[in-house]
Amino acid sequence: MSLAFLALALVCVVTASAAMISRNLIHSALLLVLTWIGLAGLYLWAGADFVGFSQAIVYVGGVSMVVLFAVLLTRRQRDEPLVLIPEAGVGRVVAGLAATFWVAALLVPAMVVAPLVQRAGPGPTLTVKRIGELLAGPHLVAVLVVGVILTVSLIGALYLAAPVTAEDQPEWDNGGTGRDRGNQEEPS
Amino acid sequence: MTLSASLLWLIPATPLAASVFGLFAPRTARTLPIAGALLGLVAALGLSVAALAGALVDPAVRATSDFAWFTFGAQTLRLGWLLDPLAGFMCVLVTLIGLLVALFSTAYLRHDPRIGRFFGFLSLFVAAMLGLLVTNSLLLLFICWELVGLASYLLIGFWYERPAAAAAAKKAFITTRIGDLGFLIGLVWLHQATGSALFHDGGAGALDAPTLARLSSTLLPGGWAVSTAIGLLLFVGAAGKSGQFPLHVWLPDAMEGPTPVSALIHAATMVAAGVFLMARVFPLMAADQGLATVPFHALTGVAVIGAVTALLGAVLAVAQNDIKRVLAYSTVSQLGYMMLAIGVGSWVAAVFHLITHAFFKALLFLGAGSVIDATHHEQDLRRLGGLAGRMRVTFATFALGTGALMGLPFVFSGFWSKEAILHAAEGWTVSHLPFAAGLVGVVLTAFYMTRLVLEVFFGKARGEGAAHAEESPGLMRGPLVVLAVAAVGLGWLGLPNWPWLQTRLQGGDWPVHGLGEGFGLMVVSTALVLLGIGAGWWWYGRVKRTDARALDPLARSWPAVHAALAGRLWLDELYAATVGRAFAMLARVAAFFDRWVWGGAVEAAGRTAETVGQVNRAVDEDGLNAGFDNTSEHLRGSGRRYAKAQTGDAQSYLRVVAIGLAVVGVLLLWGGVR
Amino acid sequence: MIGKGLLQGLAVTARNLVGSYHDPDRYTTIEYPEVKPALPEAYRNFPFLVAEKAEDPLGTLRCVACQICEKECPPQCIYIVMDRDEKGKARMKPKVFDIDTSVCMSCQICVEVCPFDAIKMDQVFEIATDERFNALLLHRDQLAKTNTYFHQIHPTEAAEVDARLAAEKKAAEEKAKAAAAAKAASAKPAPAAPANPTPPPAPAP
Amino acid sequence: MSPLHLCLLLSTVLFCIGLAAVLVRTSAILVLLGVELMLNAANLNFIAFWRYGPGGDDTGVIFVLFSIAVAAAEAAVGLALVIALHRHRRTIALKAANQLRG
Amino acid sequence: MTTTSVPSSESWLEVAPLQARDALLGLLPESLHWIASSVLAIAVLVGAFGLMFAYLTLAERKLLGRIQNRPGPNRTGWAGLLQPFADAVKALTKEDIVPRDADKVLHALAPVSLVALSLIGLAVIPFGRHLVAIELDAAVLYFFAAGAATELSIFMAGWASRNKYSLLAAMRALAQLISYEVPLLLSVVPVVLVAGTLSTTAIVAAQGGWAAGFWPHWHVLTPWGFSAFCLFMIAALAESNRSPFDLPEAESELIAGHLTEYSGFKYALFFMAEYFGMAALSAMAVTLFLGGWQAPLGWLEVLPSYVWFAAKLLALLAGFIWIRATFPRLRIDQLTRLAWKFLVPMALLNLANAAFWSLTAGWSGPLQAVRWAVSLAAVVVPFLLLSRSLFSGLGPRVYRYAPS
Repeated sequence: MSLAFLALALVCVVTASAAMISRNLIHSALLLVLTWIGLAGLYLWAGADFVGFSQAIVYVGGVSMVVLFAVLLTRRQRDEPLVLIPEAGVGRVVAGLAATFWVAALLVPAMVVAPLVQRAGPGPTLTVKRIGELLAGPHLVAVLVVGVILTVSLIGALYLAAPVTAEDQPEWDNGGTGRDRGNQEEPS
Repeated sequence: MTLSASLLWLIPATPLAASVFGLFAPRTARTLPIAGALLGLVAALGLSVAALAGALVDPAVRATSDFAWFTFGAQTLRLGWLLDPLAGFMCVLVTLIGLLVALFSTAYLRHDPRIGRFFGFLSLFVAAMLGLLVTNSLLLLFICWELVGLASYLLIGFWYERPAAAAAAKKAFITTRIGDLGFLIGLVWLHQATGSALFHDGGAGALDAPTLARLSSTLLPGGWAVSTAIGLLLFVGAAGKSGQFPLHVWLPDAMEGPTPVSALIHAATMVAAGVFLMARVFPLMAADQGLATVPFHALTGVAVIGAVTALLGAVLAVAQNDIKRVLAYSTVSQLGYMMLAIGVGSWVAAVFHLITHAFFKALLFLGAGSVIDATHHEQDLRRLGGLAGRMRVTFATFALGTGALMGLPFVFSGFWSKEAILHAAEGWTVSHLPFAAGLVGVVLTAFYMTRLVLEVFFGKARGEGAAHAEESPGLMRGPLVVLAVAAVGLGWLGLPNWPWLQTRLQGGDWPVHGLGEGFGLMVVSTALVLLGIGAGWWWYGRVKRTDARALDPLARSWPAVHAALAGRLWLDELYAATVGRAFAMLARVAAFFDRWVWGGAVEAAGRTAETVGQVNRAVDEDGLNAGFDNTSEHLRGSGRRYAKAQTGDAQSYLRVVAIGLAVVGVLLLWGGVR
Repeated sequence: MIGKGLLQGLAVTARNLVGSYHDPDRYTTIEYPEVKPALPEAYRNFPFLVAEKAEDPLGTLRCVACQICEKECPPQCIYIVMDRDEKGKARMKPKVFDIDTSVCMSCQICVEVCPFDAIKMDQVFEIATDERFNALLLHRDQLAKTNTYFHQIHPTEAAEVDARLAAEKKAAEEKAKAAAAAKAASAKPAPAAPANPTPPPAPAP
Repeated sequence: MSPLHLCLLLSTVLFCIGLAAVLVRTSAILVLLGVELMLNAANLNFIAFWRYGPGGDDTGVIFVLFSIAVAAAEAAVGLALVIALHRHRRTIALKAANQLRG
Repeated sequence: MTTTSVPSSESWLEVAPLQARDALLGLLPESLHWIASSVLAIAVLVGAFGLMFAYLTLAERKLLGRIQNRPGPNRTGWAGLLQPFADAVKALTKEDIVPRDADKVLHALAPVSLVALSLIGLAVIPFGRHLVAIELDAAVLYFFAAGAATELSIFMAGWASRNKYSLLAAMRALAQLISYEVPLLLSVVPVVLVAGTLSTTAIVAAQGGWAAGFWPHWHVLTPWGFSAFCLFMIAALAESNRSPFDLPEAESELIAGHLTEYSGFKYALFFMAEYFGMAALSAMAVTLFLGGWQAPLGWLEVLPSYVWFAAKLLALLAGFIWIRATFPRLRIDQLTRLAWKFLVPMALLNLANAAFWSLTAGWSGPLQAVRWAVSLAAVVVPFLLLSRSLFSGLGPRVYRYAPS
């Protein structure tokens, strides 16, 4: 197997496990970004350039920002610091790990046993034009549906996250209307 | 300009559209409905003339234009319009007389607040009548037939505030309805037998030769030909509408309606519808003529009924004291004549007489109307008299009408048309009864008409209405004059030596023979007319009654007979006694059944259901529930226990999912569950 | 139109950029160390002592150490010691004339009060030194500068001063001549009250 | 161990790491990150099969594109929920969100 | 440099760089060629753009000076030519202070990652007819993927300084960057739509040739192209934190924004990254809109292609500086409102416009004028409507004085 694949795989696994273990949320988020970059590299290595770059744009550009903003917005913790294995939850940790073990126990042997039709030699080439034709052709409906999903979910997310009630709103911004908050008592 | 068959529907459509103004206009509207009606009639007249011109181009051909009304399943019901000389002449007749009557009634009903509605009904009637005339389908004819019946009910009962008028309208409607029942059965039977609702459909129509041959050849159990049975049933409908013997009682009472209505509907057009129907379906009626084996021929029935009606009508007309009732009974008798003519096989003579009769009977009725209007609604002969001097034009036109009705020789149209009927009756091989009845009828007609003229126009004005009467306004006199001209002139269209009308109607050749050939019959009938006039003068002309309450001269000579005739041979009472009581009894039986038999059953069912309900509740309450309650209690307990498993902690759920996935996976892969 | 303001702005800066290459009154930067700035005549910095002759500035100082300026100086930053010969007679010249430039606020009062136009304001602004205290204390020899230099830096004022001095000298000479004449005339009469000595010796320019 | 197997092994490992995180960690955001990781592992599978599979069919790549897009939307909504949860409960521990129970 | 074959037909100047490369590669064994060529490419790129960065800072200060009627740096070397190196020395020698409880790893990683990400974007830009580092099929997407990651570094910088203000400033900078990434990408889509491909070399090739002998096929010279170019430049300005949008590191705002806790070489790295970002975006603008290395006129082809690319790039950078000299800074809400309410709608409309343009490519003769007119209207009309509705309130400030 090529050196690049092993390197990238190593990067992904290490950063992923570090991300999941680390106590500092920001660190785990940034480590996960590294995992995503590793994955993008893997896609490039596999020859799917377009997917690699879109993974870079969407995850590294977009999702990471959302995660980091979420982490920052939820900083004012009232209760216990982020401990990896809280004493109250030991049972949960063990049960969780057991479940994961069982799933792994299912996947790995299944993979080994499964008769996989392999194709030697260089991987298929995939040009952007080909992807364009596929997206605009058989998968056009899917593209439209994904468009709708994105719009709806983002508007929903906005509605959920944005502080709607008056007291949540920061002082200087009264809904961006520029109205002076002085006369708050007049019926809106 | 000729009107093609496909545009025939315009003729009934225009007055129908005009009727909308009258029917849906606000109650007090005047000018709009009147103008609408008149315009509708003028348009219909124009179209009818065009249609007639079209038909006369080639009288033999029957131009039809059919359309599919609606389809149910595989079959489509096709109706259509038919244009032939018969329809053409009848359309012109109806629209012309309708127009004249409409003009007359604008003056006659000028004080009536609901004149707008009157003209609405009038247009509706004319539309229905025209629809009936130009249709090529018996079903469409039946539809228009019903509409005409409705219009006549509305018009008879126009002054509905008078109970007599309302009763008369109901009576007219019910009796014609009885006739229509026969018509309906005949219609359905014909449709079932021939499979087509059309008269002439290129050979497949009900009246086309092949189907008629088939009909007349199929025999009923009693040996009757199917066509005979259907013919007679249709004749029952025609009898109802045209006031033939058993069903004529409604016509005299229909005089309760305004006089123009009587003129148009109960003289010229509607009552003629029955005769027109017979003329239209004549091939069907005559289909069984040739078959000797058939015990009874439809046409013989028609002829017998026609003769009886002609005689009865004439006899009853003699003893009536109301001017319009005399004319009503005269119409009944004349219709009898027409049916008699059809019965003896000459539908052309019947139609000829129908046309001439329509004109002079309309003239007589309008004349009577003019008299009634002038004498402030005085209709009783006993209180009229001496109007000749005051109402010159009315008297002159009325005299001409009377001449035409009686059949004064050579000059008047009535003479020629009645002559044609008598000629046909004379030649009838089956029996001479109709011919004899016809002759007696001629005498009686002459008698009661002279009585009428003498009583109304001569002698001394016996009522104060008659005393102050003046000639009626120009709008009433105009139509009278036109009708008078027609009453005189129309006869010349059907002379034996120049049968213009007959050849057109027959669509083929009509035997032309000189005046000499039927001259004998003419001399006899003229003699009879003179005899009648003489008798009339004898009783009523010689000694003029001066006092309204004086006894009728005829009553003085034959009191019993006169009393019987005045009482209209108590036919109404007879009907009431027989049919009336029978129905009453039938109604009582139905009421009994309804209340006790069905009512009882429903009552019983209701009560049993109630008891069953109570029993059920009892069993359910203490029987089953106890059982259910504790089991459900048991269930709720276990339910609560399981609820605890739902901890609300997302991750515990995920764990279960993961383990479940693993277990299922393992089973699928290695459990051998292939 | 939204863009109009932006474009106008860009046009202004562009005009400025192009203009700076050829329009003298746009590109007014003086690259200082190489090009000395043309100081305005009235500019003043710290005072200096006017000397008549360039070859012996200290000898020909106009200052007579009358210490008026030392007394009048608001921050008292002038220190004068009269030059006395061995017998203690005033030589009408300062032996020590120190100005502490770290204190001097260049108010020009000393110039106004000096009756002998001996002290004028200098235009030297490059006086940065590498030593905080002594270097800022200017001594007599650093302060002495010739009248020609004075003419360079304050031409109008210098010319005016010279004109006045010349006029005074001429008046003094005429008076002296008149006095001499009078004295000659009165030589004959008994010697009158002695004329008090006219003040400063007016050295020839 | 053919290259395809290696790829699948890698994606399985990543998947299990993600699953473990989801099951073990208490912080909602970390659980979401775990889910994100699991999704990415799946994507890797698709690309692996596209690269080494019988080939000729690119739907795997298209599927990955759509899955990336939808995962982004899912992340956004998930985190919005977390923020909303935080606004009301002042914590983002999963323990705090257990009102929906029997 | 991709190992394309060396066509002999062109002028020797054109192929000089390739020949030089082959000569150098010749020295090494065949096996090492691929790594050698990429290393060479990297060296050339970093060298060229490093030098350009240096002299860009100088040019900026000189131009700003000139515009403000002052000479600009002229002490170091003749007319200030050595100034950049002086700055470099200063940056190196300055003490690098790191806050005590800063997140050391992230604090160091931020500037490095920012510079790296800004630079890798340059790999796909065709500097000359054969001078493109990597020939990628989805080159434009690669460029913007690299661009999208820069926000991460800014966050790291802001967060790692453990300083409330720098974190807040980082958030505002991110808001700005994210708001402007959308119009940036949207304004590129029309070019991709018309050119029909994502690979930069193909896009430049698509802009070759001249209509009627003098009018080059550059995208900027089409109505939708010009509108997209303006949108792209505005977004590029914001994306690289320049002039009217330099909120993050403006002195008058939150101190030095997310760079407050940085000093010495890390601070210089941030500036280097900013200039690289600016250069990369301008290079992409040249590639997409100004016809890359295409010469403006037929007979100007005599000059080698990379000269034209350099000329256009420098022109754009001069434009950047010029804008910096002119426009006042935008407030954070004005900035985001401009992005979301003006640039994004215009970009979307422009997309439709480009679609119309590509659909009507076949028109010729009089129809050509119609096509131009419609496309022009599709740009101007929305611009006027949108600007009137959005910025109607603005105008010269009206001062109200107290009644005397």
